[in-house]
Amino acid sequence: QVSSEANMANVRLLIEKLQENCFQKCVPKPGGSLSSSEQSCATSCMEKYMAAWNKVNSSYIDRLRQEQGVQM
Amino acid sequence: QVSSEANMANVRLLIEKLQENCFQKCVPKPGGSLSSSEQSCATSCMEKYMAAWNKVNSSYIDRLRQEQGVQM
Amino acid sequence: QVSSEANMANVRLLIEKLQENCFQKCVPKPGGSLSSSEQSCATSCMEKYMAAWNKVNSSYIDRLRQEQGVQM
Amino acid sequence: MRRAQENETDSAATETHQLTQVCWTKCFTGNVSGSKLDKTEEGCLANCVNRFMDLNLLTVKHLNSMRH
Amino acid sequence: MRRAQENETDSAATETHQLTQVCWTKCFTGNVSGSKLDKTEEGCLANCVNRFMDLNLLTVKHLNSMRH
Amino acid sequence: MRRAQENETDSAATETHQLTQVCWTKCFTGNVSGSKLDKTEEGCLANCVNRFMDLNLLTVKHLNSMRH
Repeated sequence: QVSSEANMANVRLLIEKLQENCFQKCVPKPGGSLSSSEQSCATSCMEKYMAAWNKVNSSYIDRLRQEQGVQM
Repeated sequence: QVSSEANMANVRLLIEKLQENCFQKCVPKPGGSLSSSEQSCATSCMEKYMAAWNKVNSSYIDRLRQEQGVQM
Repeated sequence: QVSSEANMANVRLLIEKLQENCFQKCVPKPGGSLSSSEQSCATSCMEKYMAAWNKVNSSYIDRLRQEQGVQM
Repeated sequence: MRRAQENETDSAATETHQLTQVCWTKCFTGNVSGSKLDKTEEGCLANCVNRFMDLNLLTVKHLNSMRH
Repeated sequence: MRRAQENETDSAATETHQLTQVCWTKCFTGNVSGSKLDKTEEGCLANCVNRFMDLNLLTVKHLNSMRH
Repeated sequence: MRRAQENETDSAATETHQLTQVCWTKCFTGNVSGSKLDKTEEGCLANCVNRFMDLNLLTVKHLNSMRH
């Protein structure tokens, strides 16, 4: 259960950071509504950010294991 | 009382962020003293930052109420 | 003991921030290995960052004492 | 009712610090002068908050659609 | 063994948030398009993580050498 | 007396992390080389700390004047 709470916290933090980064990137000048190009940028961006998180996570774990000399 | 402690914490955090942002904006190259133009930039900046905080806060609360379908 | 724990936490935080700032400055485009110029930039950077921390710390303490009117 | 409103305001204040930082960077790019917000700055801040929240809704919707 | 692996993953996740932020800024400088990582982006992220950790090792080594 | 000084140093250290970040960005804009601070860097850091604290005093003074 602790593990699943930690997981929830992780997902929440991931979403929070994804929103900040994608707002930064896709909405340079906030107008009266979210334009369709801003929307498509935002959906691309959130999928990329999640994929980046996964890639960074697996690279990090691989590296830790390598440093510890553990063979997979 | 809890509410007023929360309020104090808010005011403290607001002042902290205001100082960081206004130092960033108004003192690009720190010299031997705070020049008069840096001082007048800083007082403008702090009033603007507080006004911005209030505007963001009220826009945020309005939006939350709108999403919850509550009529004022 | 409390003091030495606080000290450990400080050192850990200093190293963490030093790594982030020096990675930012010295590895603009991460390649397949850390080049020798990136390595020498990084060792300069970490020594400078620690020296900067010490200088900022002593300037800050001097100023606090000055404001409190305490003569050393 | 009174309490609920107070709590809303408290947690809103926490969120407001983050949003003010984000929108300050977007809406105050040049020199600051004067002590009041002008119309452009006010409009920019309101748009910034609302587009940020549009993007949050879009995120939730998109994440849900990816599960199916 | 199972537990150890879980803990590793949990603390790794915390570190991953920071590293993702650092490497996102380095590897996604232009417009984003498409929903999958392309080869360049994947390579950049892996390099970013590994060079960051090289730098961490270098730091520890250098700090130790300064003590003597 | 001894204790008071220790506590001052501890809380100063916390503030120092933030200030170092702010002043690092202002005073080290180009490439870094050499391992010691040069005179320009030292002066910039001292000025940065002191102007930051001038601005803090100004803020408190200005906020108080706005209440009346």
